[in-house]
Amino acid sequence: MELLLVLVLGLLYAAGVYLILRRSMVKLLLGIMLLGNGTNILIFLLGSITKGKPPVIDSNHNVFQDIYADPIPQALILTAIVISFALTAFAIVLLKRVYALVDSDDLDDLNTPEEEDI
Amino acid sequence: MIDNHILAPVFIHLFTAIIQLIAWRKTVSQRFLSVGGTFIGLLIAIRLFAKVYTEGSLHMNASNWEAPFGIVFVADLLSSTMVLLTSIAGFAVSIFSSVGLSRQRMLYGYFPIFHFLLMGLNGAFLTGDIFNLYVWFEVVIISSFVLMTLGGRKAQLEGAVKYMAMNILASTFFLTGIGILYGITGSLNMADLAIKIRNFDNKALVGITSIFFILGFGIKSAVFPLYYWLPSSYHTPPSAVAATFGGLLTKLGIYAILRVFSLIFIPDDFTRTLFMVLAVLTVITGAFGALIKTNIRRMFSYLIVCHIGFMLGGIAMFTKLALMGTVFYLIHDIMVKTNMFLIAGFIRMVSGTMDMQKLGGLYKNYPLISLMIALVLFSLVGIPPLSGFWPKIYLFQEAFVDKQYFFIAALIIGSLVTMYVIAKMWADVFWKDVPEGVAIEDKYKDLPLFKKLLLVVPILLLCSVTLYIGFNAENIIIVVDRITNELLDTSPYIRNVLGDKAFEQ
Amino acid sequence: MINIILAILSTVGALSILFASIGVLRMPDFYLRLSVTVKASTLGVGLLLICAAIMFPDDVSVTTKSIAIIFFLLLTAPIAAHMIGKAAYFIGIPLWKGTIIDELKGMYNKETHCLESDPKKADKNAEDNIAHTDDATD
Amino acid sequence: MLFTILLGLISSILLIPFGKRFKSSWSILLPFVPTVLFIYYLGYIPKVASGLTYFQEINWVPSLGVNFNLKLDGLSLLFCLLITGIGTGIFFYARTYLKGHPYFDRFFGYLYLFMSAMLGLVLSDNILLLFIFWELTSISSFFLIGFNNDQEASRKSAMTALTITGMGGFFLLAGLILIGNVAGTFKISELIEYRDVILNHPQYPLILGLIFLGAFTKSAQFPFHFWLPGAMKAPTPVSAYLHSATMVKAGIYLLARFFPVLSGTDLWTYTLMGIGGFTMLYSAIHSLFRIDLKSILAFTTISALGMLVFLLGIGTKQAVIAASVFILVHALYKATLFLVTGIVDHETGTRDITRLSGLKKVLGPVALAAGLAALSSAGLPSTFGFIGKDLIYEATLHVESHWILILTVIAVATNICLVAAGFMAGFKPFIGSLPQEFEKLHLPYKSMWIPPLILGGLGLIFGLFPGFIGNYLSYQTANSIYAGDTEMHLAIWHGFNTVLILSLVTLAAGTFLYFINKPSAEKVGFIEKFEKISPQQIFTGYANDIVKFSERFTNFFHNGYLRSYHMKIILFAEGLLIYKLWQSGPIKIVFDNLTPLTIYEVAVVIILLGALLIVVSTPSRLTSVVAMSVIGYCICLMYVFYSAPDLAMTQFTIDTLSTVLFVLVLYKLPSFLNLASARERYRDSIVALGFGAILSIIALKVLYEPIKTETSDFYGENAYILAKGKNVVNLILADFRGIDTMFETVVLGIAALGVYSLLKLRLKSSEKE
Amino acid sequence: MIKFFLMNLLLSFIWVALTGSLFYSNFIFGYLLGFGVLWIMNRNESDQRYFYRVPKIINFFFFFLYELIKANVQVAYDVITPKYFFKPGIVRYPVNTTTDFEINILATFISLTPGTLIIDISDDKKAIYIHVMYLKDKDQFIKTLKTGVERKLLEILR
Amino acid sequence: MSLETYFDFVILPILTISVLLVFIRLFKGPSVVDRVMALDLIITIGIGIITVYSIRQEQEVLLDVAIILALIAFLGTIAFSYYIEKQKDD
Amino acid sequence: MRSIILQTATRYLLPILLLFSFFLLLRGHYYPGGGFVGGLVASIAFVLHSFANGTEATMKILKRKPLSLIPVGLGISAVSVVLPTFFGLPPMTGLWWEEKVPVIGMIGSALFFDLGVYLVVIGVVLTILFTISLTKD
Ligand code: NA
Ligand code: NA
Repeated sequence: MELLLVLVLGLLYAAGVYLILRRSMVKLLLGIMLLGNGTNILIFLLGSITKGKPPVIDSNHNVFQDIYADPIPQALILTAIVISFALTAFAIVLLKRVYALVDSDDLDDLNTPEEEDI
Repeated sequence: MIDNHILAPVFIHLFTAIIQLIAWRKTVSQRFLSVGGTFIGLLIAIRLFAKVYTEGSLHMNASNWEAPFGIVFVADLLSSTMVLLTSIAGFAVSIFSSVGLSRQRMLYGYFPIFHFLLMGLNGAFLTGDIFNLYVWFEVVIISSFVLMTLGGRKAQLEGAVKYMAMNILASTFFLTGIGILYGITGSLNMADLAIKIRNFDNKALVGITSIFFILGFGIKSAVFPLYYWLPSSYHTPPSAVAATFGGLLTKLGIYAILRVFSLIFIPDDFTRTLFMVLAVLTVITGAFGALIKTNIRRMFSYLIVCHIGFMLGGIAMFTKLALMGTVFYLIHDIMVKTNMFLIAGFIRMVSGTMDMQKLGGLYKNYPLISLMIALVLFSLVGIPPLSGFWPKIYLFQEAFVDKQYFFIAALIIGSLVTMYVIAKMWADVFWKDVPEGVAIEDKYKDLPLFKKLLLVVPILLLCSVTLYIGFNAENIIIVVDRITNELLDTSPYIRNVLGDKAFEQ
Repeated sequence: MINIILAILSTVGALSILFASIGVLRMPDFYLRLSVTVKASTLGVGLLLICAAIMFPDDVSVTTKSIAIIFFLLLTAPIAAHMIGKAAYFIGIPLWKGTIIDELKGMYNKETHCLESDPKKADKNAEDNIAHTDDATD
Repeated sequence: MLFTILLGLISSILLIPFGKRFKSSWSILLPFVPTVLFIYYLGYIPKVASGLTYFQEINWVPSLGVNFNLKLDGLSLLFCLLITGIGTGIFFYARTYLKGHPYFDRFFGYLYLFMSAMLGLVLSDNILLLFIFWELTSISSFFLIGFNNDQEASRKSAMTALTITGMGGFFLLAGLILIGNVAGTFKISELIEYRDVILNHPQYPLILGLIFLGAFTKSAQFPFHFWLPGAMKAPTPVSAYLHSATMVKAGIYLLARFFPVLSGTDLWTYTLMGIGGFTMLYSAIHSLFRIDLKSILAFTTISALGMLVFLLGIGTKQAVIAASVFILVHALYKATLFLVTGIVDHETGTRDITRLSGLKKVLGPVALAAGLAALSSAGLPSTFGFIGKDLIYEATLHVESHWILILTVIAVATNICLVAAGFMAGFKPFIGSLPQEFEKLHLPYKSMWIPPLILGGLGLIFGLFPGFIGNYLSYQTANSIYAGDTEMHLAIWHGFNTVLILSLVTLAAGTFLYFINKPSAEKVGFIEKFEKISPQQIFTGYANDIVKFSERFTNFFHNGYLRSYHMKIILFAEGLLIYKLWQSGPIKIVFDNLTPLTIYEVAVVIILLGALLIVVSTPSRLTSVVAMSVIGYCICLMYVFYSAPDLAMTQFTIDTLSTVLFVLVLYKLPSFLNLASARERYRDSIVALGFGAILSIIALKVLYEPIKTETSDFYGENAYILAKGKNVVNLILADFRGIDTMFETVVLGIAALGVYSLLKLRLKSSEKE
Repeated sequence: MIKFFLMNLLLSFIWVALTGSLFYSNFIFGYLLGFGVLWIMNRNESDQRYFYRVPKIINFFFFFLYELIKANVQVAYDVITPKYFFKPGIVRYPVNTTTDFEINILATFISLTPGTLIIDISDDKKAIYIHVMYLKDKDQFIKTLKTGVERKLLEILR
Repeated sequence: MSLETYFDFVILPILTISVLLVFIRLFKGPSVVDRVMALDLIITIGIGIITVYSIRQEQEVLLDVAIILALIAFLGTIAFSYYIEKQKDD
Repeated sequence: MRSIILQTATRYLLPILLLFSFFLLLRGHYYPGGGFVGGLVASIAFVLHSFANGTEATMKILKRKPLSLIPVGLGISAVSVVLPTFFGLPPMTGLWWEEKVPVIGMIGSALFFDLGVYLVVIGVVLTILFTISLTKD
């Protein structure tokens, strides 16, 4: 399964990169989200994956009786997910504002002329 | 040594921001809170610095879990110096903002977010945990996004989109690096990582990991060819915001490089060569850019890039003298760049534009302020004996020893262009009369004296700090010398965090 | 004994999901596909959940959770189907050419999104969504 | 000694608050400072003449070796006297010259600053301290040249001067630091001990080159000379003070200072001789074509500076003697001529020598001063200039090589031109008939004409009593430069010898040249034709090319297109990573360590990849959002399979919310346009897949490494016992790494504030800040 | 009616407490036991709705399950055979429900019943538009629905 | 054949195939509503898969995820339909 | 545009979801859940309500701007983080009540911390979504 995840993360990164190379701001956003997902999978995979053993101690015991999945990558990813949600939300709204201003999601329409006094 | 109050510089801003949020839309109280908060923050930072200076490095195990299991915060001299500088800059910008910023922006949360930004910076400087550093980076990034877009004019949005996209990319690289680092060591504590990476046999993999940090921090500190976000965006937000950005954000990247590459990835030949090549190109890029810009802030933006190259060059050589140059430059740069953008704001205030072609007559109308500004500008150029001069001596010295002739050339070109553009700016903005047909809207003139002071005092404050750095270089060098020792010999840092057990294995 | 019950329940559940899936793939128009999904999936997943409840008889929480999930599915699935079906009709997703009657035709006020109940008030000029020429799937 | 430097600085600073007062009655106090200083340094003459050297040391930045190491020897003393002595004259002169000028106070502020900087420069015994003052002179000169800052020409000249001298300054800094590095000390007096080390060091040529660049730019040597005529835009006192007597000689001072350390090699000799020789001849000839008085003086100044460089290049005892005397000679007559020019300009309103004549009738004492200076410059016997010229010929004739003839010819030719030019500036405006327009002129206030008269008169007095100046001043100056006894004996009469013949020939030929050379606007036009190939044009051309190139370079990299930035960043990343991967050896996989594959996992992966394909290829935005949800959902399922229920929950809820958000915003937007050509998309996908592949390979490499679970083991063991919880992930979030969570919520909060302000805040277009 | 239901619940909790085993089977057994007891005790009360309703709910549950399975089989057959047997259509189904809750429950169950799907409810809540898969005759369909799901459901609800 | 193997080799594969079939519909479209519907169904089937998986791994904790899915998955569908309908206006 | 079915269903779903979110919040220390997911589910409940009844109606239920939840939540978390420093302990150290409380289990500063997170998440999500849907562009 690790090999499949390796493939998945590679393709997530690839798709993310492909999308951030586009002109559309929506695609840019999607690309950023995909890159985030790719990173999460990478952390998840490299922190070593364990099947069917959540890091939750059995209700009848005080310590783990069995092997369990590494909880740290999970906590890290959780934080990363929440942070990227914050960024994504803000970015989406930024997109909305941009669209309201230039009436397009083409990033090239957003460029301000150099001479303009800002 | 343990000190549970290390995070005070963080919490002061957190609580200030929270109280300001509660006082939502009450701009007067927010202003007072902000100036008060940054002032207390400054006192706290001074206390922290003094304590670290006299008693040595401090650390704090958050949640009371011993390192490497909890998040550890470390205040060594580098951290506490950065916190101190941030606090000074923060205090100045806070005062400036209270008059220099439109009320509309204050109504929509400028001050709380400004404090969140300062909080994030202080946190980033103090943390001893690599993932926690990522969190602080994100705090900084998101607050800077918001500050960047605050106002929502088209140019701002353009800047913000680019700023955002590339900074998120930087975070992606950074986080990927952290993931890999965790994958090969199973640790996140930087001191612990230092040991584990040293004992890790597959050096090639360590090298690969370090690339991600180079990319992440490289984007953050606007190094060629990763710098694009900076000149795309720094000219767009209000000057008070740009001042915080210009003074502190790229320097956070430099700090991170210093920290991570002194502690975890000790630069090998490849990394050093890479840094050097990038440093030279960064200086050149910044210099070329600054040469052709007529908008003051666009020009400043490129100067930031240019001078980042100086600092990176010092890191590239990674010797005592070179690092002293970098650290000294870092200290100087934070104060001066912050002030530069405040000055830009002042110029906008008195003339309504930032375009050098439309500006003029400042020296005639405001001679004393102009002379004060001149001092700042000269400090930036590094006119001896002002602050920018001293670090260059170290950089030149080490570059000759290391035979880095390209870097020497870059130093000369960078300094020369800086001098040229600043002189040109002086000639155009201060000397020249207002061009014919340009209507000057001087908002400053009609302000009451108190408000005028609030605009000028921060510039004066930073200016005096800069002068202090320049004329009392000896004191700065003593600090810089100790910081550099910390960077070159990290075993005290590691021992501070992990205790003696760290070296038993 | 209990194993056999479990096997039967799970098989029925799984198969009804499978048929729904085939239906979703094969059905000629959107509404038919939608119709299939709601039932089959809720029935199928419901049965599987019952299996889970039976599997862990001494764990109260599993049963509770299973019941909760079934309840939520029953509650939400028709709503979701209704919402998407309504939207689809509104934007004019065509009905299969074999559709024999469309009483919804013209009942929507396209400006206000209001739905009339009385056929007399219907917009007589509105076209129905029944595809007359080709298979609507393509 | 330090106080002499500080005195000027403090006066300069005091002028900022009290400047207004000095504009009127108190202005008489202004020349007080240089006068006092001059008297102070006069007092040193006997002591220094007896061979004493004074040192002063005050620590400043000891860790860097930058301290106030001051040293007063013959060379320093000569310059100190020039600075303060001529300074006194200039201050008196300027007080009248600029009376009523609105920026009167600023002017003196800059002038004080300059004077201090110059004193500091010549007193420094520390190369970095020297450099500090060196730069200060550049800066104060920038302000002085640009003093009439409402005139564009003035600003432009200030910029040019600063650019050239600043450039030189940075080279100099590099050179000084290098020499300090090589010798291990920044003290100039200690450097001599390391002479052999430095001369034999492989970086010696570099040191020399850098220091020469500094000196040449400051002292206006070819091809950097052109800033100096431009700098004549400054008020005349400035031209007289900075650009003839003192600042431009800083470069000469530098060469003289380092003479004992660096000289004696072929590189030193031939470079200086070549550059100096060429400069002196080139600008001497140039001066003949000018009609603007200041311009003539500027070119003759350059020529004289060239002469000094030339002499230091020759480097023999005689040459050093000649140089040390000629510095003084030149300073006296050139300052005089400038001041006179200033008066002429001030009174007549023109500096065009074709329009000026017969002024001696109205400006008698001025004409006298000018005449004295011109004669000194021409080297008429019994003037100080004669002695200077004598020594120069002496020096060229005593070169121990086959260059004697060429060097002498160059020197003679230069001097001939200089004689003519000196007469043009010193005689021409005063003799002949007085045009009607100038008949009503009368002598200016005496503080203006007395200083040039004194300076001009000194040229005669020193010429008549050369022994006095020789024994008391120039002897020790030469000794300081030469770092040994130069056995100097100045006298009017050395007997009838080659030198005397040459001097007389020079004088005669120069006078002849003066009479046949009729300066005119046509001639100026003629010489201007050559400006296309002049260094200034070439420099400006290069500067323009640099600007153009900068523009292209900057716009190439920073072209405004985000996607292109991303492309560059990604390509850079790929480049680095591929290089590193290529070095790291082959990929190894241990299949036994992998978890087995199951059909549902494969299905999830297939769906995920299919959704990915939709996202990158669909033209519909909503479809891409649907596909994004699928991706998020598949990841959620994977988290379930691999024991991360908390993650799965969060991923799913957040994904749902993101979808809602996206839909909320997107429904209004138009479909994606296909904005890229097939070729671009092809190219981008290769880059993207490459990046993905790199990441995959890295992941494989990391997977090969053994797993370390020290920290997670600790968490597992202590979760319930110490942290009182059973869900370890949540414990990490709320306890072990709770700080992360705390500030992650702050991130969320900031994002919300940002959204709020972004959508609600609408600024008026006028509200910029 | 609510009173009986709460009483019944109380009895089943007491049963669970008495037996001390917290299993669903035990709870359901306690509930049924309580129902029996209450029914026997309250046979003479005027309000017997509660005692009729519980069997009706159970009855409806099985009716519905049967319908569900039956139609699922039908659809399954249709799906896996190459030829389509269905005759779909959108039918306007007039309702005489009184509250939002009733119409909602009704709609949910119609949707859950195989072969039918609510597209929308008219704004005046007098008609439901149903997409029907096997529509032989429109009136026949409406009649089946009226007497089937609608009647059984309203009986429980009212 | 034990129940475990039956789940592993019959039930889970059936569910897997189902989910793949639905995904083909999602891939094909043709309209957005088809895709939204397919997404909804995929999630529902996913609940089934999670259920069976948690039975097999004896990890009832995983059912919590299924609850969340069942509770909020339809919000996405609602959002989509809400705005698909709204989009028609503008 | 409104759907009666959705409106009616929301009337039941809102309390269920809110209850569920509390459940997730309280049990986080022992089982999957916690402040984040809890907050997300709670905010989803309100989002759902706003879909069914319009954002204005939901704002009425909430009485105050969701934005004001952010400082409250942040304040609660931040205080629970800083509190230990007043007992000479490092920030974020878990402080616990001696006795167990029924239903919830051990009560400690971590619970307050989670509560703060919960409130912030609700505030954030609702601020974002409601601001968007209430802004006409
Ligand atoms: Na469904
Ligand atoms: Na049905």
